[in-house]
Amino acid sequence: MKQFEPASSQTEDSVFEVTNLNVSYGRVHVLQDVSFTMGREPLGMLGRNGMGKSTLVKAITGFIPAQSGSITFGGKEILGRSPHHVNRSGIAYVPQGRRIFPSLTVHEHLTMVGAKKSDRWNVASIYDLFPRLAERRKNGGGNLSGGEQQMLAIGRALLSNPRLIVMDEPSEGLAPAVVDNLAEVFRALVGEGQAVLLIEQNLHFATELCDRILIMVNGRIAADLPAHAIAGDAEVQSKYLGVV
Amino acid sequence: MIMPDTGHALRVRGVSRNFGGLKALRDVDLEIADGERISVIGTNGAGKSTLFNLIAGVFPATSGRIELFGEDVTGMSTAKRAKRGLARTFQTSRLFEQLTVAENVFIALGGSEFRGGSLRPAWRSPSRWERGERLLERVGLREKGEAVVADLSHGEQRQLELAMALALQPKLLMLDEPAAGFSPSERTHLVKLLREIPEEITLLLIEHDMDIALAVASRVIVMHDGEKILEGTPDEIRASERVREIYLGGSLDEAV
Amino acid sequence: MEQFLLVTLNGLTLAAVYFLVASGLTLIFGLMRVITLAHGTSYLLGGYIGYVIVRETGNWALGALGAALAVGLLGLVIHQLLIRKFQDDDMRVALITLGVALIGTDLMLATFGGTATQVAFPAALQIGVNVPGVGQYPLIRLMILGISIVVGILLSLFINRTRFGSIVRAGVDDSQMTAATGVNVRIVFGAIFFLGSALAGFAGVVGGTLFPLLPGQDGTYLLFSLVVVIVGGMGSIPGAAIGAVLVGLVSQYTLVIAPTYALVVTFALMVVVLAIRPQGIMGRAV
Amino acid sequence: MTRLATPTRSEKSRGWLRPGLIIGLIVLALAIAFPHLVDRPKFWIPNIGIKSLWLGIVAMSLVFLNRYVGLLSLAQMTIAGMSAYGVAYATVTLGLSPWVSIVFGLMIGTLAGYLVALVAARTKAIYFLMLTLALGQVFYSWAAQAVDVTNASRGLYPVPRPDLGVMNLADLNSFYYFALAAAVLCYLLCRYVATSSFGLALQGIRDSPERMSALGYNVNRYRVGAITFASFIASIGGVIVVFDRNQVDPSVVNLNATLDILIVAVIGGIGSLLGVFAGGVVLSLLLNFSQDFTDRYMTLTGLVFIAVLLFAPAGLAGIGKQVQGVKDRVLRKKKSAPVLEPVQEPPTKPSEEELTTEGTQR
Amino acid sequence: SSPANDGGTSPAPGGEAPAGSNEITIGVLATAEGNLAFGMDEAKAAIGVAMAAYGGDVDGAMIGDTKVNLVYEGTDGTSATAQTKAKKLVENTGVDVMFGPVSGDEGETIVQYALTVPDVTFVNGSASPVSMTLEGAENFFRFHGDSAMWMGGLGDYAFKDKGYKKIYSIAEDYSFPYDNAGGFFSEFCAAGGEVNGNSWVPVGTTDYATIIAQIPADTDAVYVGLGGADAASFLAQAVTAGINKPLVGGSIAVDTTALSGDSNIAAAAVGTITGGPVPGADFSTPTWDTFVADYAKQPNAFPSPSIFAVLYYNSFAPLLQAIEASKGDLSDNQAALRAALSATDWASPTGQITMDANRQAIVDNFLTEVVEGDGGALTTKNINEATGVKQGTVVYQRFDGCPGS
Ligand SMILES: Nc1ncnc2c1ncn2[C@@H]1O[C@H](COP(=O)(O)OP(=O)(O)OP(=O)(O)O)[C@@H](O)[C@H]1O
Ligand SMILES: Nc1ncnc2c1ncn2[C@@H]1O[C@H](COP(=O)(O)OP(=O)(O)OP(=O)(O)O)[C@@H](O)[C@H]1O
Ligand SMILES: [Mg+2]
Ligand SMILES: [Mg+2]
Repeated sequence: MKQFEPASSQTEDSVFEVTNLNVSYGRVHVLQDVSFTMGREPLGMLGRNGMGKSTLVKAITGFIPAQSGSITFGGKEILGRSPHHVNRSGIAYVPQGRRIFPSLTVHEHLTMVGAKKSDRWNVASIYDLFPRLAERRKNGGGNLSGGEQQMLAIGRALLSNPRLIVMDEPSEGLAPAVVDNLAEVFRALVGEGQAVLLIEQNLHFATELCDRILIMVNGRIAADLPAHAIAGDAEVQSKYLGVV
Repeated sequence: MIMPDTGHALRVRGVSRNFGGLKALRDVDLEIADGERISVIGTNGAGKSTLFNLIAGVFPATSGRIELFGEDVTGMSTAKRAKRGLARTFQTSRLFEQLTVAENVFIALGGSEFRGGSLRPAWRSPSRWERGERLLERVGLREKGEAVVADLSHGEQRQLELAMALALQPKLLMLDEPAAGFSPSERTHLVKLLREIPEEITLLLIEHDMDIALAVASRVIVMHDGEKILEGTPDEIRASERVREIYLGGSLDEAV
Repeated sequence: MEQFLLVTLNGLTLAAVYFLVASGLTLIFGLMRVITLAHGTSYLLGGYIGYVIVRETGNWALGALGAALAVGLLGLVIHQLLIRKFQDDDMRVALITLGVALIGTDLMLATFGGTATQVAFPAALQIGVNVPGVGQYPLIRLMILGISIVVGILLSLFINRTRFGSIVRAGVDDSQMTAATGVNVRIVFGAIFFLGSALAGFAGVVGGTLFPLLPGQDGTYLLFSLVVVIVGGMGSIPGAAIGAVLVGLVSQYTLVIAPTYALVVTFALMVVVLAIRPQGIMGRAV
Repeated sequence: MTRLATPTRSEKSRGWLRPGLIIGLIVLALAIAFPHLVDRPKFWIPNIGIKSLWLGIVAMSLVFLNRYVGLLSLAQMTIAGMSAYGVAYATVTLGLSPWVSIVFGLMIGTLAGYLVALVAARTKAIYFLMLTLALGQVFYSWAAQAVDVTNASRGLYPVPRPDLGVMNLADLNSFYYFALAAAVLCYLLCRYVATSSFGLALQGIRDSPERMSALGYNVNRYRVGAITFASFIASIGGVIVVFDRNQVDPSVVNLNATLDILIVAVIGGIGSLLGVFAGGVVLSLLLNFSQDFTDRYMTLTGLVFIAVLLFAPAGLAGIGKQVQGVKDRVLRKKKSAPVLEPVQEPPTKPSEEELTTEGTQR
Repeated sequence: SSPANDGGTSPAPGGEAPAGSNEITIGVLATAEGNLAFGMDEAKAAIGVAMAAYGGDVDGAMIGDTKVNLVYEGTDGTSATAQTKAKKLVENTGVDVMFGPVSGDEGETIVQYALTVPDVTFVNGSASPVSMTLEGAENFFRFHGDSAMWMGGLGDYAFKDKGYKKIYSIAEDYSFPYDNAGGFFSEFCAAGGEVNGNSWVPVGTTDYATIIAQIPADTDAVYVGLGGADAASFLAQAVTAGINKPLVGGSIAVDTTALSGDSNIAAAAVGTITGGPVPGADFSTPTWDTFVADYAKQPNAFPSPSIFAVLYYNSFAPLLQAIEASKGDLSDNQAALRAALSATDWASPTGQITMDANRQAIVDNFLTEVVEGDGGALTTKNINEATGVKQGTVVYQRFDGCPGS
């Protein structure tokens, strides 16, 4: 394993590291030698549609196999482990497209994760975070509005009380005020030492929450920039993100 | 008795919808003239998608009446409404996952074309495939024509979702958060595409991205808790304290 | 009137057997959405195992327990070896269990022969008791009714009062995402298969005490339990109970009114229920 | 949900010219020569040849529904049986002429399929499977009891193979070619329908009925149309059944017969319209010859069945592709270059097994 | 050792065999799957006994100068399989003579098939529908009574000796019980008896509680036209339901297979009278005793021969005798063999067997009663015999009240 130099306040056990990750779908080589390292920090990732962001996330969470490379968390290899192992090693996942269980009610979604009352996140605190969910607690997951589903997906992930939460476009479908609120909540969490890997299309949300942002272009990490360098810089935005 | 009114693409009168105990929509009225551009915004769970579903006929209204192009369609099936010129996208993509992108669009193009179903071999309709290709080009998916939909990225699926609705060449186009999942550059592209939509087509748009919702609309409808609480021009909406309070929030002001 | 009550009671006690068989299927098929066509085979095998144990030891309870365990374990093995990998491919799984059923049926025929056997039960229980309004009624049938009710209550507590039910349903909807919440889906599904098969094996001993065990009963019980689960609504224990009672009563009443068409009417019941309410009586519309 | 094999990429624009065509033609040539190749035609033609053909035709109707409509029907043999009963009733009870009887049988089967479709079109996946299973049982129980119409367990007989004018089916060879022609016709019909816009629309409905209605398609009407069409195909099989057996009785539509069709479809490859005939040949060979090796015909059938499901999920028809896939994988390992075959399973949900075996080991 | 098994070199189909051929292949059909799966074992036991008389075994024997080969095919008791297997034996294996099948459904199909292959001789196994020998198949022979004949004498006995005036009928709903009940009730009604209700239940009914509850209080006895497992369930439930009417058994209702089951059915079964081709356990004649003893030596034999073993034996032995008498001459469409079969006049273990013009046997029939033997085990006692029972001309259908009323 590559030697890692701990950043100031970080301990070895929360270091998340991706090294030379390669993933192909059939003949399509989607992720090409992706490498990055993060600690207890919020890390953002931006990129146009179809660049490979979700592919990276799915490889991390054990949803799809990789051809080569390594992903370690706290020094342990997690690449090739099944999703429940990855979860138990402290990584929770908010998938793109929400992937709510249609046959479960809101409440069942939250209770099935099995968080204890004493945990940082428990069913009650999720209801506090998203009061809308509390109102809809008996509703079937498939019958929620898009935004409600997104809240539920986030709540479900938080209930694992992860050390690292991986979120794939969590702001999709959320009303601006909710996104706003979410940013606040996560900023607070980050303050408590929560690690966040955030894939986003919402530039503002990403730059509000994250200090450091990776940009993915065609399956490679094209840039690793401080957030403020992107937020205000139209040139950077147009170069990497095609924003005109 | 209401006389047929050809000037209105859509009229919704006193429509309500309950799900069990939940009043998802409460007595909503809506009048949209031909060629109007309307954005519908509102909190999560406000009933926007429900309104779309009622207009499209996915499920019946608990009460109220819906008129399309002057015709009462309240009890009409989805398919019949589609044939009268209504097209919509779904907030959660509904695509033909096991078929290719091109085939998806091919099928979509057929919807407005034939009634009973054609037994002509599909490959003998070259013009329809070509039209499909042009459509894919418009939404930025030209390269992906032969890809199976299940293999697309989320954003790509959202692009296809849009293409499917455009394929119908509708008179009334209803888009449910078309930009969701789009990257910033695709969003710019979307705005352009929406602006290019021919004038005679009526547009009804749900969107949480204010850059889009306010940019293309001539009129904005704000919903909250199943009710229409406000209606106005984009500028009026921007200025509204109420909208800011319940929907837009504070810290992301720059987004507006 | 007395006759009507008697037939009704017969229907209810028959329903008790159907319910026991179907309760295992409610888990495997209703909850886990694995169409197991080997459920009738589990029933019959359980009956035969119980028959052998009771013959050797003379202990009915031991036979029932042994059969449940043995069939449950066999179910677990089959799940781990043949089914687990294809969990998401429900048709393939259904067909694999069909293959298992073909083989199981044939091997049971080779082992136990084609003649009917029945599980013995203590002579002390072979008595009638006086049921008000009906008269003398076989005690054993009433006991089986009691057993079914207890099993039903325990099972529905298990499914509804623990996280287990939610986890299984989530696993069926999206097994990867369920795993991503930290659940080992493989173990959960294996457990369901064990429990469902064990219930079928247990039901085999109970059913084999009332009715004969012989080739062909596997198919019959598979069909009846499928009907019960479908009519009642998949995955719902109360639904299975309602389904069992309906099927039991309908089949007994038609035996009185038009015995020739008893089977036709029973299956027609399912067609009618599905035509009116495609998700079954207690099923959730998905 | 209710689909077995991973399907079908695009089928448009390729028309009739596919690599399979050549293999198809060779098989067809063999099938035509078959009566002259076997040493005991009076056994081989009916017991293997004709039986495989009607098993295949009925199974083809099942495969069609499964692959293009996403429905697994267990009523296909029942529909075929209804058609067979129709022919027998017209011949034996009504004393109608052969042509009229055949048309009558086809109408009964197709009409029954249409009625089933009206009830079943709204139900989905598993419910459809169960509904068709129940309908099959209803018909079986009824046929076994309705003395006045079906002559109960004794069945209707004799139904001799008729002289159709153009063809005298009493002659075994003619009957075989009649069945072969029917099989080819059924295949062409299924393919034609599948590649038409109608067929594409069916696949659309299979994937997303909501979207199809939103596009203006009348989903129910399409489903009913497809089920009725498949019933027509099955009915053709039923006509051959009744002439093959010269009688019809409830055993034609019992549970075993229903399962036989499923077995044929699976062994042949449930995604393949032609593979069914291979499945038919395998099953009829097993039925006729397994006893020469073992007393346990069912066990043998079950083992073959499971083996196919485990190791060749696309059936005999898919083995060619599978071999190709294995070759590619071996090549890939050698070169370690990223030349990969498309993943076989839907890539959105790889099983845990694949994940652990294909994931990188370090 | 069976040359017929290797398809390639086996003899050509029967009719084409050269005159004076001294090799005959017999194809045997018996059930090897399904409820009657033990049929094959019983068939082989019966054939084994018959062949042993010529120094042969189940695979073959020399009978005079004729080499007799046997080939077996198992069925599942349905007509479809019987048809397939018969065709295989005739057309692929090339047998000269077909022997079998077991069940009535199969039998009716096999007769139809026999009509299409006139050059093969068919000897029935144990299938007993009345219609089979009324179809005019010149090449089809049956050496035992049909299921109506099996009740010969019982109707009179029930009415006169037992004094039953009213009988309630519970029978399975298919062709065998139609004939069987038809045979019984036509005699019973002719004697002056009355049928006070029929319950035709679907085959495979397991829960008889409700059927039993239907039995009217004023009935004198209950006719039980159930076979095998259904009979076993009925009897077991008759016990738990406390049925208190005497039973009249259809021919297969209280067969050894039902009585040898483990369930405790004594209370219901004892006293049941029944008719059929198999004598009671106390029956003893030299030929019968020899047969039973020989049967017991066969592999897989039951404690005593079932009805299937008796019928297969009674049918197979005349076939061997006819082969012997005709010296294996198959020429001229097996004319000599068939003449010899028609001329059968044999003192079988169950009495004299002769043939009528329809190639249907004229036989003795036995009336028996179920009694409790030593140690409480159930057994049957011979109560009467009807000699020279001939076939009637009625093919029975499902009926209400008395047949034909
Ligand atoms: N089929 C249904 N059954 C029960 N409740 C439903 C159903 N469909 C929608 N709802 C509820 O109705 C309310 C309105 O939902 P709708 O989808 O219209 O919201 P929306 O305005 O589109 O929200 P979003 O912006 O989050 O998409 C929600 O609270 C939702 O949970
Ligand atoms: N299962 C698959 N099989 C084949 N190709 C796939 C598959 N899934 C994704 N792809 C392709 O891989 C590329 C990367 O997809 P990915 O989902 O990682 O993109 P993304 O960056 O998350 O895009 P988006 O912003 O649209 O979600 C896309 O071009 C997509 O078409
Ligand atoms: Mg993505
Ligand atoms: Mg919405």
